[in-house]
Amino acid sequence: MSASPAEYSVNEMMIAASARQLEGEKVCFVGIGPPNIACNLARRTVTPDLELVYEAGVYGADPQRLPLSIGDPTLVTGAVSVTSMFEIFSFYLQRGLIDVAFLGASQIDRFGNINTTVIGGYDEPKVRLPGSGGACEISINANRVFVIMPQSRRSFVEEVDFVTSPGHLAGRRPAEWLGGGPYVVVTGLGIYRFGDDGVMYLSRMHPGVTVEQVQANTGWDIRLSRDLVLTDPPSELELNLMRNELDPEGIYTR
Amino acid sequence: MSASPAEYSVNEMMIAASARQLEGEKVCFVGIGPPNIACNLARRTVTPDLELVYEAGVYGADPQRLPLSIGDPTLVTGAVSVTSMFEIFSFYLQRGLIDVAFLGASQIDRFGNINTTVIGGYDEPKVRLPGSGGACEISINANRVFVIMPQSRRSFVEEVDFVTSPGHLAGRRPAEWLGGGPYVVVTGLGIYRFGDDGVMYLSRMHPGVTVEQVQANTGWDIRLSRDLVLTDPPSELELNLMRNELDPEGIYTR
Amino acid sequence: MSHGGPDGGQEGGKVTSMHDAVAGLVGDGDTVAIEGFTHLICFAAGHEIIRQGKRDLTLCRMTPDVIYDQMIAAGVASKLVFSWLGNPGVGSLHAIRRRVERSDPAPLELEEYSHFGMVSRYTAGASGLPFMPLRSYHSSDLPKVNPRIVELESPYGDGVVYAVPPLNPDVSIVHVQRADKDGNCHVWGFLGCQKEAAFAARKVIVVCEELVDGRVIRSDPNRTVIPGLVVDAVVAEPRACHPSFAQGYYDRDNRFYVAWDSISRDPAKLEAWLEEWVYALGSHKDYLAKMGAEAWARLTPDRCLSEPVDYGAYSPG
Amino acid sequence: MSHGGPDGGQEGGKVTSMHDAVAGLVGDGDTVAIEGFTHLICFAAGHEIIRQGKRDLTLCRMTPDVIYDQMIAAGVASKLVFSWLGNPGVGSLHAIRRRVERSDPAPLELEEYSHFGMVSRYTAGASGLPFMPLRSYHSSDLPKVNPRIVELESPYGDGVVYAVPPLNPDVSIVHVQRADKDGNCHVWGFLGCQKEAAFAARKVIVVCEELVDGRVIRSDPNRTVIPGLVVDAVVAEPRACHPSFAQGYYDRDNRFYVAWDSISRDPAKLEAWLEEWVYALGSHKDYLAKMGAEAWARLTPDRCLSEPVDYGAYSPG
Repeated sequence: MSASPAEYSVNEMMIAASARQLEGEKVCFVGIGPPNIACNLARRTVTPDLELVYEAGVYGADPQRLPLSIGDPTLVTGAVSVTSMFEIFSFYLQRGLIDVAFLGASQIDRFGNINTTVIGGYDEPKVRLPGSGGACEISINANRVFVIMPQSRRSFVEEVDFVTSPGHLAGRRPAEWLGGGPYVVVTGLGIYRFGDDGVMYLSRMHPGVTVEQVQANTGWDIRLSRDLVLTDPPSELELNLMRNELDPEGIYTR
Repeated sequence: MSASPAEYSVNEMMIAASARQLEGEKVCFVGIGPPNIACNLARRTVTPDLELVYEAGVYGADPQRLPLSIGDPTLVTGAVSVTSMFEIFSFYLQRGLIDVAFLGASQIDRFGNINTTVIGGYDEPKVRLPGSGGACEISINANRVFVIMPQSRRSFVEEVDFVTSPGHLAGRRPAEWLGGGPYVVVTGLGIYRFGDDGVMYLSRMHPGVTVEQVQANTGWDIRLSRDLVLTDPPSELELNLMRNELDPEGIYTR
Repeated sequence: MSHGGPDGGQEGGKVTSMHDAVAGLVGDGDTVAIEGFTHLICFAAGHEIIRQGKRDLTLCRMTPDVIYDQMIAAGVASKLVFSWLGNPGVGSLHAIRRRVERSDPAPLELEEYSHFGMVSRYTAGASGLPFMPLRSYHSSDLPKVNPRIVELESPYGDGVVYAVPPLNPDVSIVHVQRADKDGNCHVWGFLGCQKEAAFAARKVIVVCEELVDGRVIRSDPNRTVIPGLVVDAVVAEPRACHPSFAQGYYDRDNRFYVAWDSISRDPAKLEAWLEEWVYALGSHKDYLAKMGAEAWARLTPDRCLSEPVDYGAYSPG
Repeated sequence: MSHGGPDGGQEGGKVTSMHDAVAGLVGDGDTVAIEGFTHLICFAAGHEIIRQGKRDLTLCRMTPDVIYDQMIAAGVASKLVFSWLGNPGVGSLHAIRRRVERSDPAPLELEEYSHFGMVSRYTAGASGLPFMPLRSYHSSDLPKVNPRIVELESPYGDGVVYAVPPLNPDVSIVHVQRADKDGNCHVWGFLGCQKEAAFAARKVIVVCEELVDGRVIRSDPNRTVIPGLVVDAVVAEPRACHPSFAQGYYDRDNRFYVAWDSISRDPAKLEAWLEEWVYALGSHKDYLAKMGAEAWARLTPDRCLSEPVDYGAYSPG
């Protein structure tokens, strides 16, 4: 049984769709907020053996509650391994052991280049954003990058104000980069993938969304998959887990 | 009360003299064998607070028995810190935290350049020696290097067959090297220091040794200190500690 | 095992008060790192720096967090070296944003890296290396705005990496769970950059939850993250990380992090908060008294002990 | 806490026998590292490699130690990568010396570093870096005989360091005190390069003193030195390090190290030793039975337990 569009929020759809993308993945570098809920939802549905890596220094976390911060003590107690941040970045990420990593984005362009640094100029920013954190090296070294972000003309832009984390550049990544770059982008409207030329295309639309709506919220001429299909709406199981276990206060899902 | 020459061995004199050189030192990188006995003797005499660092990964060892190997479990139990070898070499040695380090030598020249690699040519060695171990980086990064070694025309040579660990080169060490290089050499015959030009000179002779004997066991014209004095013979306390506590089987001292 | 608080019989060594440690070791104009990645962030040290009116500091931290928002609002710093600027899990640090976006009330110089860049800078500093190589920054705009991030060809001809320079703070302040009077420290849970920041610094202040006998440290030498060798002062200041946390001792006070958002949006409210919770108090003990004991019931976890390990007693054979 | 030996109820996971681990993962011509710096040297794995008649291996170890003298005498290797070649605390490794000094019975190729160089090579390999910089080798003859050690200018114009290339063994074999069936490992005492060698390798065999429940590992995640993520096989083989040691489990058998000197001086005695203690035995269990129980009384230390730490139980609040 699936819920009808009225019965779930845009964020619930986005997170459920993200979780399903993790099927078959083994080691996931988790960010806080929606990625964290998506990963924990995936562990309870499509991929129970998913190992969670947090940049704070954890491999194999087994959180007993939903961590609010990326550095919550519940990520430590009962984990497989806690190590220095140098080792997480060197021995896990840079060694190529991370299958998939989640990134958020304030702005993204058609090549998956991501800005989380500033809106406006760097020296006189209109809005000062948090900056890279680990995103720059994650985008270069993780085998596949999954992006979760809200979609609008302000976030899906023709040109990002600042490249914090490189995507497919203008279509080609140098051979010495370990990772494959952005692999999928999940928004409140649909699921995007990248062609061989590194350009983003709409792969799936969420129920109730139209192509016109997608284009209206994209700052460039969006390319469509030839076999564009609809995302399945969140299942009752997915909704129950999000609402009762993973985010009972609805901080990220409502 | 001091013992007369007949009452102690050459090695006991050498080790007692080495231990006294540690007065005022704080952090010492210890090698196995005579250096290990000298350091533990110093902790019981001239410098009770000397902290022992072993390249196997120990800072602040408190051995309850004399370790035969540089990696004896008694160096771990009750130590202040046990860490990876990468950190011992990076965070302690290369960071400049090692005041004094002991090295042995199969051959040494007047500039304190040390060979522990081969006698003869590298590709067709007459004798294959152990090689560097940590000696090469110790000689470059420790604040002061103390050398303990037996002295003869085969060990005090005009030119070493292989420079494993650089000393004062031909008189000058580059500014980017952290450490000061060889500071003192203790043998069975005397104690040597280095002039401003990086050349070794005889600073003290052990009791019963003559200058002729020193020269006969040196492969170059040895320079003498203008105020050459005699080493004090091993004290009863030093001898008792070596014979009853530190090396009761006499492996290194007899 | 005998624990001793600051009044509990652990005399001598490097033990001192937070006031004296900060007064003696932190100077105007210094480069200061209060590290701890979400965990073990020593808020009490930051508050003491504010109280003593230090000026013109260069503050370093991977994640400036709420404590640097407070310190920068209080005017102690002219420059920030960092890699992620936010209130983790909540949103923005508004006092810092005002200074960066509008020079309000004064400009703040930024020197910006990624997390791996900052970690590598501390590691190079701790290792006595002139640089550390890493695979990051390719085609990012970060090197364009920070000329200290430079390209470097592999000497084996197999491609390009980037380099960052060492970071050697004048003073690093690190919080730990257990220390002895000589500054030998046990740390568990997230280690952040506490070790690297300590080895990299010229002077180190250790603040601990518990001052323990040296025998406790020596019972588990593999747990020793920082040796007293690099430590200049030891301050026993329990609960000094609130609203950050100390694994096994107290939880992160998420309510405070959420509440800070509205406080820091409003300069007047922020100033009033500093007045009430920092300037008007003499020490962290006053802060704890003002918080009241009840808050800690909510923040104190149940016990969850590690399995011990056997080091073996190797005596003369 | 529930321990389980190989027959003790720990089914599944990556658990296998030493025979099957070596047969399945070590191939002729492979680059193999059996690491462990004086501590945790897995002699039993070396003996199994000899028994299976592997050939043309490139053997890597900082300190070849007695086990590589045995393996090289048995003819399994054509090349040695190392930094200190000796019988620690005793003297020479005579079988290796014969091959190096007199090509007796065959030449042995050497690739030689210093300890820090080898440590840095494993670290570069574990870190996915094309090189690691270090302050060593200046004016030493080592770079002259090993062209892989190269000079490198700091990109900040502040001098020259040296670089070494990554070492990525085909197979690393590491001994640990505790592992669970997935290969998550607790290690204490000297850590050597066990972690770096494991992360650097393409395939990893973990040999453990005790196969423990995963809950034991998870009770102390900061003690986990190697995660199962990089481990391919787990072999429960108690006392597999003799005559090396396992901290807290058994002492170094110094008598054996001393005795090896006269055995290895004489090729005939060495061959007889290999016949008696390796070829004639089917497994390490046979070796232990042949040693007899009495030897272990001398080698077993008294207990000396670490103070536990409290991780705290942080449940839904």
